[in-house]
Amino acid sequence: MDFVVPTVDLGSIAPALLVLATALLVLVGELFTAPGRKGALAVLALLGVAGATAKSFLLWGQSETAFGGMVALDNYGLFFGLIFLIALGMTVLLSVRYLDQMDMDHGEYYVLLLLATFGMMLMASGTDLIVIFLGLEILSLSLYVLAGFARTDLRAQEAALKYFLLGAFSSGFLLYGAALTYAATGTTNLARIVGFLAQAGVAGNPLLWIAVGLLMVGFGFKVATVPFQMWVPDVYQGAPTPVTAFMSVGAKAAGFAGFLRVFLYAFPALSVDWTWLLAALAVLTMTLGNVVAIAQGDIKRMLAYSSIAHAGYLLVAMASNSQAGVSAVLFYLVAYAFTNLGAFAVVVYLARQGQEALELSDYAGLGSRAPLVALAMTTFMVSLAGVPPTAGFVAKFYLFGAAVEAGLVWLAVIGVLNSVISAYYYLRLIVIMYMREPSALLALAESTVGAIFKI
Amino acid sequence: MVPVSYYLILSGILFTIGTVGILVRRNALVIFMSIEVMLNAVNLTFLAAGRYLNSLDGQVIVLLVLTVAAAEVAVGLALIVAIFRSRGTTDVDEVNLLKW
Amino acid sequence: MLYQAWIIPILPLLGAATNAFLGARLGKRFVSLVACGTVGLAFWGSAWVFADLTRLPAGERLAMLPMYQWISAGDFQVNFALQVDPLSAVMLLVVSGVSFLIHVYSTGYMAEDRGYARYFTYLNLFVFSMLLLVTANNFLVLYVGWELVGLCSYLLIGFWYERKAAADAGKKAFIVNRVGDLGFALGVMLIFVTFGSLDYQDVFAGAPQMLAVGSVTATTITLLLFVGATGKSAQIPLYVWLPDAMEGPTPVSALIHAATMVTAGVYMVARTHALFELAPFSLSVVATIGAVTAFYAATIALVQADIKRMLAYSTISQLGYMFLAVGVGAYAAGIFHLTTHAFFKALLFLGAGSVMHALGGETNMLKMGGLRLKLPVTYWAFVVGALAISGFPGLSGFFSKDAILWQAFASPRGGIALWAMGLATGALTAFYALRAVFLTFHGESRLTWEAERHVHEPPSSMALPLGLLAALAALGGYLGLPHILGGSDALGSFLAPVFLDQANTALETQAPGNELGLMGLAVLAAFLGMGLAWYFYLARPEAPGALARRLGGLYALLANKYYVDEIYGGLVVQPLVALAHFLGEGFEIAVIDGVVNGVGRTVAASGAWLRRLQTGFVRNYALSIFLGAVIVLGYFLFR
Amino acid sequence: MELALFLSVGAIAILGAVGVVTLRNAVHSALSLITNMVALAVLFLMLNAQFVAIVQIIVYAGAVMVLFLFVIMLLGEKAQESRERLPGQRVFAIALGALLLAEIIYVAQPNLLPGLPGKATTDMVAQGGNVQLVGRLLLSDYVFPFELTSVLLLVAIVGAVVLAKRKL
Amino acid sequence: MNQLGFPLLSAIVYLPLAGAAAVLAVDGRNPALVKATAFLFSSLTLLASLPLYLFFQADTAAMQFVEKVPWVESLGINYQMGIDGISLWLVLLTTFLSAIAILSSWSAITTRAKEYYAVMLVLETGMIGVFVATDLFLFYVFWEAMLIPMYLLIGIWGGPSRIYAAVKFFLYTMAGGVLMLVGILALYFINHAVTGVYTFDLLELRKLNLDFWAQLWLFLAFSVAFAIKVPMFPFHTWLPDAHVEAPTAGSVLLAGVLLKMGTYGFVRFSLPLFPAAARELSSIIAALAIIGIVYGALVSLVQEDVKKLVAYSSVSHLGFVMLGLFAFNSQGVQGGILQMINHGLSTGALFLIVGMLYERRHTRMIADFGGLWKAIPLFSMALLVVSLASIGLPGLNGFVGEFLILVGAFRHDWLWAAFGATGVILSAVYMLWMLQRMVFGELKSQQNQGLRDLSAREVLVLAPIIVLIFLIGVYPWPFLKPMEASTQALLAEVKSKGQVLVLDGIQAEGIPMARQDLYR
Repeated sequence: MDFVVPTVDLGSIAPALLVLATALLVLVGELFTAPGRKGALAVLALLGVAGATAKSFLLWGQSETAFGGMVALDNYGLFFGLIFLIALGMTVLLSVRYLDQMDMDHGEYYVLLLLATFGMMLMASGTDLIVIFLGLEILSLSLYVLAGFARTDLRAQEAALKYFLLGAFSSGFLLYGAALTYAATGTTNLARIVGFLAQAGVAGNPLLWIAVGLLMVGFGFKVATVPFQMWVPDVYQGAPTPVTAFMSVGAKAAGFAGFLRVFLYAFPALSVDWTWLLAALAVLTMTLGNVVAIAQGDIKRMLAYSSIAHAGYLLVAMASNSQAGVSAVLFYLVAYAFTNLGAFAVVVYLARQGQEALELSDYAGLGSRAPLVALAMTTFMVSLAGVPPTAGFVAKFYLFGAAVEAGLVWLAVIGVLNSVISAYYYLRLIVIMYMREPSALLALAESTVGAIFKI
Repeated sequence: MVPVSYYLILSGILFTIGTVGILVRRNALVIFMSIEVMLNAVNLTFLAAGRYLNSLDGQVIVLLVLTVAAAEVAVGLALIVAIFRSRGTTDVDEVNLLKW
Repeated sequence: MLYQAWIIPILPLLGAATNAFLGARLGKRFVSLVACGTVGLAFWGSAWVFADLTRLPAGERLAMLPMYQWISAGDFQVNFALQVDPLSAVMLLVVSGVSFLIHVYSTGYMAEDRGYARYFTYLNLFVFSMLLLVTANNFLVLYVGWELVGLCSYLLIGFWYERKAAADAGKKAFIVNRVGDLGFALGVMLIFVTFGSLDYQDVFAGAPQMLAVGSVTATTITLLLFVGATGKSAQIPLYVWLPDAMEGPTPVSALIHAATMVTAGVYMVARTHALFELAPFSLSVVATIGAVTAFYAATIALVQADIKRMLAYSTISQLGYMFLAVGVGAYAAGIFHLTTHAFFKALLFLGAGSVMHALGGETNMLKMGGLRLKLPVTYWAFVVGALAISGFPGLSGFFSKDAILWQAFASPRGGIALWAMGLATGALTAFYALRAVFLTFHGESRLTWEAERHVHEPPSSMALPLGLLAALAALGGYLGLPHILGGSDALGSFLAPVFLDQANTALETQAPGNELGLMGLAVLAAFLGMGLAWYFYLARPEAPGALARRLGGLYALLANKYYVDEIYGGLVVQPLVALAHFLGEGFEIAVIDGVVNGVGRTVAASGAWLRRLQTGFVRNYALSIFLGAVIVLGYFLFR
Repeated sequence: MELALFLSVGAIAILGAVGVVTLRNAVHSALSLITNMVALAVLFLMLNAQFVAIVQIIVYAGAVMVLFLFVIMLLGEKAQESRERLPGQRVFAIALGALLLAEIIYVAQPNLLPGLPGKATTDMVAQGGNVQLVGRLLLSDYVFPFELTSVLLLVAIVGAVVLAKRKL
Repeated sequence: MNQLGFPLLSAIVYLPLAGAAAVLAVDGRNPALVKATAFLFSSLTLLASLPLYLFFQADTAAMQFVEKVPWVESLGINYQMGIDGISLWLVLLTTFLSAIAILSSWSAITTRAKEYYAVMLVLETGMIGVFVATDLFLFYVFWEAMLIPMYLLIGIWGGPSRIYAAVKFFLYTMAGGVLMLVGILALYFINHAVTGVYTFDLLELRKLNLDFWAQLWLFLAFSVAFAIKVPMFPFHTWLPDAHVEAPTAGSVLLAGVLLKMGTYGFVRFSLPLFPAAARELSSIIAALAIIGIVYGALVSLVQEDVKKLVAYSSVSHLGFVMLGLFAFNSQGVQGGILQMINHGLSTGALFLIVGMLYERRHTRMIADFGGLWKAIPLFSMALLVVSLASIGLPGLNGFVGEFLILVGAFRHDWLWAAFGATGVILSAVYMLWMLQRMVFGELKSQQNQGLRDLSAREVLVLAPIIVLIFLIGVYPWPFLKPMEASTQALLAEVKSKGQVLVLDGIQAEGIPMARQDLYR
């Protein structure tokens, strides 16, 4: 038996390594910065983001695999990497003031953000189930901790615990899926799985079906599809707001990165079956996310349900199982990243010393108190609702276009109708910002309920 | 040689017991142990498959999984300790502020 | 002037515009000058046109006045175009002439009214519309005039808008007219669809080639047109608005609801006779409706206490005569009666107006009496009118009515039944006309002391038109003096080119003796009516009451106008309103809105319910994941 | 013989697992887990995974479980769990567990594993030595994931510190 | 074809947007300046739109003033604008009514005036954009984008239950819109499957001959959006709420312009793209239109709020338009288009008048009025004229449109005209009854006696509309002429294409799709 030590091609994962290196630098730098001066670490982190971004652009267009097929350098991975870096960069920006106000200004925060991003990038560029799993674990462990970063906050602790327990539970499923894949195909490498399936076919290999199902559960948890979405509202609500922003964009994108890579690349042979399942999940996810979001009074929780709904839309594109679908997912994620981060940025912006504006009623009269912020929030809401001329519209356009092209017209119809439902609660925030007076808080609460039942 | 399906069934049984444990126990630590049972079951699958496919990859992967489990334990136990400090309980049903 | 005839309708329009914009500022003298002046000029122009026309050979008496391209959509090309021919010319003269007199009368009658300028604006606008109607060269322009006169009628009936009854009456008139107009409009559309044109000459020239006699299309077209006519000319079943229209100022009643507008239907049937000739069934419908209406309205008129309402029913009845005429193909006779009726009915109304003027607005004849001494001018004018309408030999009504009765009897389209109805109506007419005279001007005065003191003769601006109209009512009949009495039927022969001698040659074959004999019967009937009126209201004033008691049911039936308003209310209006209430307050909210809001409510309620699934217990969440996993695996295994 | 060994050890493993789930006292659960792990280690040996078996005993059953016990002791919680507040949870869990098991057993047919066969036949492993071969594989084909685990451990350390330290 | 060699349409579309920016830029503490700026820009837009008529070539059905610039080339999206005889008047109507609406808001809007005028101007951009876009993507963008300013307009400056109305309006119309989006996408991919070209160009897509079932489904997808916007019975329930709650100018634009987008959509998209389906479904649509005519009129009859009455009357009037469009002959279609203009003018004016009254009396309940003629004759006269226009009195604009529609309907099926024409009667019933209760009768209420008559500005607002009402009524030819060629071409297209069924097997579903490598 001969062993070939693979070429250690660090260049191919250079952006991720840059992020990792930054994390280590920040960890070391933490020792040398006095409390209250941790902003410098944020600057350091941003420099790392900038470096990684630049490197990603330099690598754009290259296509190779490295480490014996464990990771790939391709535009797909780089593009997702850029989404993660956007999320990271904006989260860091959001965090500086927030951490200060919430009295949790510690350098480890940035370290964990950077490490989480590293994990995400591995999920996007890994081409082996084990690498993807490890990336997911790096990401998840970082996020468990970040969710509970406000250590004295009971809600944050609860969020962390729930996230942790459920995350570990579901990664058990994912791992079991990987194990059964290994059992069924003899490998965990995606390329070799493709090769094996192309050669041996899928018939008469029932293990494979169980394996695919379990993988779907694992990824489904990460991207929060029904019925694996239950953690999302609680965790989003309990976690520090910038972390929520980061999770809602970065972690979701990372989940989709792995999901798409595994399913569209490794298991197209089974696509006839999993597309239907994904379509069904998409319907459930969109509908549940949107319908329940209507009933929420906490903005973070509302955005959490909204992010569930958006996962549903993304599943629509995924179910179309095509190049167009992948492009749609990518574009959608970019648009979603900007708008969702923007929305959370407004929430963060409105936070005051030790206290956050989380009730929808806190936003009453914002239109006259802070017109520009309100305008920004309006834009984000409109974009999330997918109304032209916003990016959110173009994204939905691509997405449902992909579905229609794949012949899933019914799915697209359900999707667009869902976006109408979603418009209701996005608009409600606009209503509250512009059309309610801040003084009458009690009246507001009642009339909001009234309006809900009226519509 | 014991048929591989026996091993797979055994690991399935263990995995199932682990999942059921997570669902029925309230003590966070025990839930945690149930997760370990699940991971162990997965490891058994990897090893059995590797053995019958004449592949050593399974063994290597199991080593990696062990590391992951260890890391999870570290974070998880720290989390449980922190929660116990502020709430004085490890009962997950008591951790129920966030809902609806 | 013939080819400048478009000026004639424009003049009153200018007058209306001037008064509308400047009237309020420039005072009543200016307003009356403009209003009467423009109409006077229009009359003068009409006379000129008439004169020009008579100078042409009989076959060439037609002038087309295209004005501009109006509506064009595909092959639907309609010009705004007018025409003058003998029929139009007669109508022009009648309309502008009577209008002028009534304008003059109004300057006196309305002198004290706040809305003086507005009144004359409307009145001028009406004259414009009516002139447009009679000079139209195609069906669409006719329709425009048709609807515009309806509008003016609406505005003028509701002129005293502060009185609810007036506003109600205006609305009723407009809406009932619209019902008729619906038929008219559909008729016009069918004409377009059939002939591809709406121009008179295209349609009338094409009709005999394109439509067989008695064809369904011809019958449908003519019946639809006649529906319009029943609306505008207050025939059964759409006459109900006319009595209510008496809420308007009396000169308006005289002009619009007696002399001119209501005759538009007659004019229209005469105008479109080329189509009606192709639809014998329609013609018999016209004749029957006309005869029945004539009789029916006359019976109601018998018992009316309100002088204007009595006159209104009388108008309906007389219009019935005209339809009887055109229905039996006696178009010229119809127009003849139209003309004489314009004179004597306007006279009667103006007389009534003069009485009201004197009594401060009183219209109830039972509260009058003995006025002949106090209002001699009015009295004599009214008497002339009443005798004319009664068919007193030698007066205008006698000739025109006789022409109709004769043709109703002799025409192949007529018959004994139609003639008998006409004859009976004549007797009734004489009765109620004289009844009005006796109640109002004879016998004991039943005025209050207050009113008594107030009584005065009208100013000259009112008296003059009364006199002129009385003269016309008396002598107008000689326009159409029948051949049998040595006349030349000037009107008939003037109109003859229009009607292409459709008025049957069959008449010529009748023995002259018949015509004379029938004439005698008609005179007898008239005198019978008059005599009865004398008996009941002068000789035995207590007799009407006794008779009414004896015939209680019949009397109540007549006094309540056969309960037609109530029947319409119950059959049409109330169900419609109930339906509207049901739709607007029930269906709309419960179903249309309810479904939409229900969807929204369902979504929101599901949201409120589904959020409960999020129990906050992490083990529940794990259960959900587990459940999902089992289902997903199950799907893949048993797909 | 081998089958009997498998069955008996397997039964112990199952019993251990059941113990983890059912025993009221957390300490007892932990001890059951150790039993389960040791039993598995034996099975690992039967599967020719000597190195993994050793690691299982030393790292897992040893170090990790000690950490568990240590924390249990540290928290010193009452052994009894509170009243079950989620009616039906247990029934659902067991029913779903049965279904999952049924699904797994349904696919675990004897003639399985038509996957890509590897080159590590028993003979070859015996020749090269299990530990050596695994070690070389770890540092050649799996060098990248191997390095990733170091990052993972770094995350774990930082995370544990952040969460558990009383004052940062 | 662009006879000017200058992107005039873009200028008209974006001038109001620039105006919105300018309004936001000026000092908000000086309300006069804000108003003046807004009015300046809307009048400039109106002026800029006049050359569209002056240079319009009535003898061609081709798109004019065309601008076409590739936008997203990979997807075949063009920035493509143009107008023909069908859209010409709608563009002019929009610029005209927008200027009027802004002028009418002078005294009605006191809070957040700056934002108000900015939103109005943004709305104008959206509305014009809808009428000039000839690329389906661009069209859809304008179509939906316009919802937001309207939503804000109702929601911020509206009446007591404005939020309910605004949300209902938004969601309902959006629900239709998104279905159209799916339809557009399906059409786009079908076109690609047939021709191999990706394009959203309306003119290209019109060349497509679809099989019947594809047409049917796509027609339904498009038409739901349009039917809601029109609104056709039974999709009209958003309309009374939105109309009643919106501020006056909002109602004017809603009724005057927004509703026309629905009918315009039918003419511009549903008919030429899916002629066979349109013909097949024409009886159903006509039936709905007739129900709408009668239903809207009957419901108007029992309304106690005059604004609501006008709102329901719109349902009735738009039913006429639909009836005309689906008669498939030039009378019907031209009448329908003309009636869109007419309804915009007369209903817009009605809302303006009601708004003026509301400003004075702060009530819109019919029962609160009576005998207004005595107190405010000028106002009452304006109301009378506009009401008469609305009930289609000859000599005023409504008559020409209605009559043409009915002629067209009659030609198609005389029953359509017979039933439709009952609406003419009913409209007289509810309008005259409203007039009677408000304008006529005794002037009882103390509060009504002291009302002030129309101010000079208000006369200025109403006068142009009334002039147009008369002009169209008396001399409609210049208005009908430009739409003639386009209408003929449209009808020819509908007729010729409607009967050919080709390309069996190409349906909205199941387009073959080549799998491509995801990673290059």
